Amino acid sequence: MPLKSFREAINEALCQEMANDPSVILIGEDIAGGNGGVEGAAGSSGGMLGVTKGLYHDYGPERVIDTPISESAIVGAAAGAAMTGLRPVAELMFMDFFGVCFDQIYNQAAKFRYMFGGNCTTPMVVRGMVGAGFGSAAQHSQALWPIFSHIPGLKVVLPSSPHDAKGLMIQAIRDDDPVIFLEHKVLYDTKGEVPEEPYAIPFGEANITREGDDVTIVAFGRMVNFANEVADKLTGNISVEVLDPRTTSPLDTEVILESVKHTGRLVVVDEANPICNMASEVISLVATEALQYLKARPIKISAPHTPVPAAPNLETLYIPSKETIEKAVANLME
Amino acid sequence: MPLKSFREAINEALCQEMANDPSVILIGEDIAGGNGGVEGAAGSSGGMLGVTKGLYHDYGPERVIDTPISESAIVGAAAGAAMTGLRPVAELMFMDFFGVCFDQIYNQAAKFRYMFGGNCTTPMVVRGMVGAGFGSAAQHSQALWPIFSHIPGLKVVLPSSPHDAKGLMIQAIRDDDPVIFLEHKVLYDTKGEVPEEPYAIPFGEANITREGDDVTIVAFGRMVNFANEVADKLTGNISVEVLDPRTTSPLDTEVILESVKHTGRLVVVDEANPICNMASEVISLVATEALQYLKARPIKISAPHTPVPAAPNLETLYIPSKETIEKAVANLME
Amino acid sequence: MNLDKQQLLQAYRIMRRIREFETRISYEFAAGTVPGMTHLYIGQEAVAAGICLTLSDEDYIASTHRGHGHCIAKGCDIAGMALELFRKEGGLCKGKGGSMHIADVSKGMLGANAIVGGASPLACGAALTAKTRGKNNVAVAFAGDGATNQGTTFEAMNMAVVLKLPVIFAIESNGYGEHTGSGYAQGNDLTERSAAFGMAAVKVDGTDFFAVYQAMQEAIARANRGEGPTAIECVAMRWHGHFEGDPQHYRPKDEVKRLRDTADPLKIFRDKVLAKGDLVAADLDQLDEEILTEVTNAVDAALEAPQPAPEELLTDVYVSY
Amino acid sequence: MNLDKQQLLQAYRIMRRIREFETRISYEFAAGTVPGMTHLYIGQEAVAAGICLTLSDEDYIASTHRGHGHCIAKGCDIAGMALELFRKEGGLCKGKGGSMHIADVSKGMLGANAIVGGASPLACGAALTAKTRGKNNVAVAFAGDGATNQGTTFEAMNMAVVLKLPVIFAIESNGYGEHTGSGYAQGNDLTERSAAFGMAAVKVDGTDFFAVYQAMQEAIARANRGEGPTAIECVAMRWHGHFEGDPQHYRPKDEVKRLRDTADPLKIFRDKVLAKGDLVAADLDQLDEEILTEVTNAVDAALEAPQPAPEELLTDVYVSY
Ligand SMILES: Cc1ncc(C[n+]2csc(CCOP(=O)(O)OP(=O)(O)O)c2C)c(N)n1
Ligand SMILES: Cc1ncc(C[n+]2csc(CCOP(=O)(O)OP(=O)(O)O)c2C)c(N)n1
Ligand SMILES: [Mg+2]
Ligand SMILES: [Mg+2]
Repeated sequence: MPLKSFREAINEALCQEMANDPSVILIGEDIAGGNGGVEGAAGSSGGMLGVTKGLYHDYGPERVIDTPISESAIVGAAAGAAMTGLRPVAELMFMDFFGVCFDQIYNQAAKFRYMFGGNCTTPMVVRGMVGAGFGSAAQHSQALWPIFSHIPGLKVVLPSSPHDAKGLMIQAIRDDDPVIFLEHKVLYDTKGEVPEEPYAIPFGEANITREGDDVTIVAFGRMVNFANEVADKLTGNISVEVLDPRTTSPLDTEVILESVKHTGRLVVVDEANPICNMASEVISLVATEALQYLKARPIKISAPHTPVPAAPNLETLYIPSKETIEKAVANLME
Repeated sequence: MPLKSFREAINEALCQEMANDPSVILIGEDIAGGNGGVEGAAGSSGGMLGVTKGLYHDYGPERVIDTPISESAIVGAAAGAAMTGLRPVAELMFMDFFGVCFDQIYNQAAKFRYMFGGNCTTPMVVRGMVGAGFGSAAQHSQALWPIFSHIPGLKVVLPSSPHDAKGLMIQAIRDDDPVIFLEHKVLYDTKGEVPEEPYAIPFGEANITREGDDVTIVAFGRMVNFANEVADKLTGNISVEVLDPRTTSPLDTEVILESVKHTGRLVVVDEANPICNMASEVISLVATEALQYLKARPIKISAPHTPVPAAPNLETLYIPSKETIEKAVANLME
Repeated sequence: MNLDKQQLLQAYRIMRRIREFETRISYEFAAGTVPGMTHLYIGQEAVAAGICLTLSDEDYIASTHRGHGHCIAKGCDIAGMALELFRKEGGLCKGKGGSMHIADVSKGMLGANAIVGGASPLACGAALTAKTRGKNNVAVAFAGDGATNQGTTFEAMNMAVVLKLPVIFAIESNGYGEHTGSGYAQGNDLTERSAAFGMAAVKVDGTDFFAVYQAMQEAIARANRGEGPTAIECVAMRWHGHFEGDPQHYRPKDEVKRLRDTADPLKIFRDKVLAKGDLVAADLDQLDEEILTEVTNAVDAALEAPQPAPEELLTDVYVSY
Repeated sequence: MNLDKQQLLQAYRIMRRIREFETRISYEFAAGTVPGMTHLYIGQEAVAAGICLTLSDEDYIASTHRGHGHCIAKGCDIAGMALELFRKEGGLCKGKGGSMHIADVSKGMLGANAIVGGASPLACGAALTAKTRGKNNVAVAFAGDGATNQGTTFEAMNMAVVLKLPVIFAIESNGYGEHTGSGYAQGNDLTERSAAFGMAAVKVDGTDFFAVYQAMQEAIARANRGEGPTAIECVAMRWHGHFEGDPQHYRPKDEVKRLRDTADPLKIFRDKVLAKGDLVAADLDQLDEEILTEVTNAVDAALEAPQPAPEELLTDVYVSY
């Protein structure tokens, strides 16, 4: 199977779904790029990080739509288009920009179906970068999935591998509900096997990336890779099961509960800030549903309750580390 | 002591702090009201729900500033004024409107201190209504405190009584950090004893509204009153301790842990939507820090993962009920 | 203007329906039977009628918190509307939306909106659908004068110009935003401000159906020629308070009386068509009667209708779970 | 214009500092020593200098992602800036902000801002402080041409007019927003669009220090008279890419060469003052040399400086915990 980067995998998903369904359009800033520049430049950018590269040339200005720097208008236009028959994929570039347009996401797109008693669908995707690790500092490095996951009506996707990124993006586009699709910027250049043909990965189905008997690690996004490395390193010593929920909403509570019932020990790793995050959610789930199976206190590993610092050494300390995960697993076995 | 309504208590806090400190100003839509209307009408509204009533007459247009319907400009202006020496109290009317201005709250006001390495303070308050129960439907009834509590740099206040509303508002205004002050609309007309003189209630100190030995209920905002009623009703049968954290950020983890260590049983009641909410946070806290003290599975009581429905009968079902709380407490004792 | 008799009757029907429906709702509100908040449209009927009269179900409107008039003008069922306002089973939104979220997407009515300025970006999206599909449809963004100060409205105006979207911004200058006079909250004339985005913009008398209608015809023609958006500022004061129950201290004492006497859109319409001889009084009187019956039946039935089933709390959050 | 020799030297000092500082940063970026993203200001020096020259520490500016020039012009310490860009201990923000969040509130520099359009509401707030205290100070909101399409900018403009705030909107029309030509993204001329909010608005040559300075003097006078905000659109193209490393496919091949030849703000300034005899070449040459040393020392020291202490991760989130 061909090796592709996370970035290429998303690009391929977008490209295949656009080929497959003429109602799929892309809208955002510089997703074509070069509009209004020198002749022939239109399409030369393909997104600030190249995720939409080439799509303008394949599908033209009617379907790859560059906009002014107006996120409320971008997301609102996507929502309005989705209500009326298109399947827009709106790009926010850095998800951190959701603060200027959250109303259109959370009060509008997410609520139409319920407020209108089911008389419309809003099949749209809002995609953008998340995560620390690139030195992008406080306003360009946030995790934010806890906020999106809190909102009823939104589905929230957080892929950890190129393979999942493609399959989840295809599902996101085909899904009839509004989907928040979060791309960890540090993963863009990671490579993995990605089948050529289109495939959809259903939402709400966790991936068991490592099977094990002693400790369950539930990890999100980039942290799945850290957890896998720890599991591999400990092989022979401690048998670690790693779960990648892939979507934080809906969350695969069944697989999580089953795993914890089997291992009796739980570590949850969430790069997000710690208060009301997915780690809290998973631990609360296990405590309320499977308390008696727990052989030890569950351990929560998250970023601290601070913004993301600019200094590289501080940023490294900010992000949950493999060492911390390993230590937590070891502690649970004492 | 005089009986005052929740609404009057907040008004009094605003009024006393404005008298006390000329750098306190109010800014928002219709907080004076009547500007641009018939002569002499300015100040006639005092906020959509009358919370700022009279303040325009006492402090004039320079300190009670009506604005266009432009929440980003309102909150941003408050943040900019706070950085430069004022202590603004911005009103968002319904907190549900935070979606059009969240960037100015979460990327700007909340982060300045950290991003700028401590070289500024941002002493401002953003206040507004929260909560269901008034038939205001999906876009005017949300809880939202989990989202604000997730953000490092924000302090989040959720008073449950007139007494606390006054003391917490005074603290909010005097506090040097940005504070989100959430007023439950259903509480506005509740009355309670409120001392005449100004007093500040420190943040992060839970109020033990009922002492007990069998079950701990941690409840937020309006739910504190429900929990108190349940505790009173069960007196003699089951001894219930009720904790009102008063601020969701900072959260008084100490008192919560102590109480659970004493009772061994926990119910958390949060009117917010269930995913990544404060109930999850408290249960996760207890599971990670005091697992061995738990005699039974903790119970989480929240609104369902849906928007707030308009129909009164559905809205009543949406809001956690006293019956559900009572049943949970009873179940824990079985 | 080339309106035939049927169209004139339809224009009047819309306006009378709005007036009758809301008059009854106002009465019911005072009686305590309407849950939640309600913002009435009375006084602005000619705007909804003039904007919506020639739109088809494939044309879209995105509305405001003051949305009943837009609903009626866009052809939403009165009985379904009444059920929705009382939040009953069978309402347009199954009783889950209420006055501020009433919608019928099948009729091209994309919803009232409790967020001021929320509608304009949505209208851009509906227009984008028409444009992407190569259809000659338009989308109307209704916005109060107050709403034009919201960032979303500005962004939508600029984006509509940039992408040449077939959007019509119907600005309803009704003199107030809540309890604040519009003059206080806007730094300049709204028609000028809209024009500065680079689109055609006109100010019309919003109590005159014909003025609104004509501006709308021109806007549609412009959109169909691929020239993008138009702003139509319609000046027509509201007669009721911001919401029902508003004591309206900010208002000149005699303002509403003056409006009723001199700025009644229905009366203005009636006088014009009768004077020109396009309709006779009997036509209109008959409609008045029909509509009174229609509204009475709709509201009476809604009052008696059952509440939504409890299971409805948990449905319609997602299409698939 | 009544600029004395000291002021002229100071104007040139600011511009030369920006040029020298950023030229070195560009070099360092290419060498891989600058963490994160960096957006350079070169080509726009006369804007920062013209806007900030006569501001005091009690006047405020709120800046953008392209903020180094504004910092320098507002009097921020170059050594502290260099430390901050390399994210080192002792940086203006202790290394926790970096290029896009550099700030020195004590100097009235309220921060670069990584959110496009984020600055304008903040400037309104700083102006509100001045107004509330009855002081004759102003606040400048810097905004790129692209940023003027953000709802926050529009809202701030309208609010500044309504509240008559002493805000100056310094719009930097540098031809692009990221990889998109500004002509694509704005439906109309920005000066006209700003004026339509009801404020004075002028367009000036942003490569000409004197043009910017004069417009600013008039804006300040207007603000001091209580007449509220002014928009100054300063036209000056950027010479570098959107960020360092940008391949700039969207740009005409010879554009930058043309700009260097014909639109160099420093050269334009030098030619003017020499021609008028206000300064002699030796004055400027000496400054050039001084500044080269100053910048070299600052950057060299910053490269060698230690990273922030690990404990810094957890400080400065709140004033009190
Ligand atoms: C974003 C937002 N801000 C504030 C409000 C509160 N609000 C409801 S209606 C209204 C006034 C709207 O004025 P205008 O747009 O002129 O419409 P009108 O009520 O006059 O029809 C306000 C401020 C809101 N619903 N949404
Ligand atoms: C709200 C928001 N949207 C998008 C971006 C990404 N972004 C960073 S700079 C930029 C272009 C800004 O253009 P302009 O305002 O003209 O400033 P210039 O870079 O030309 O100085 C964009 C879109 C952002 N940082 N914030
Ligand atoms: Mg109005
Ligand atoms: Mg630019």
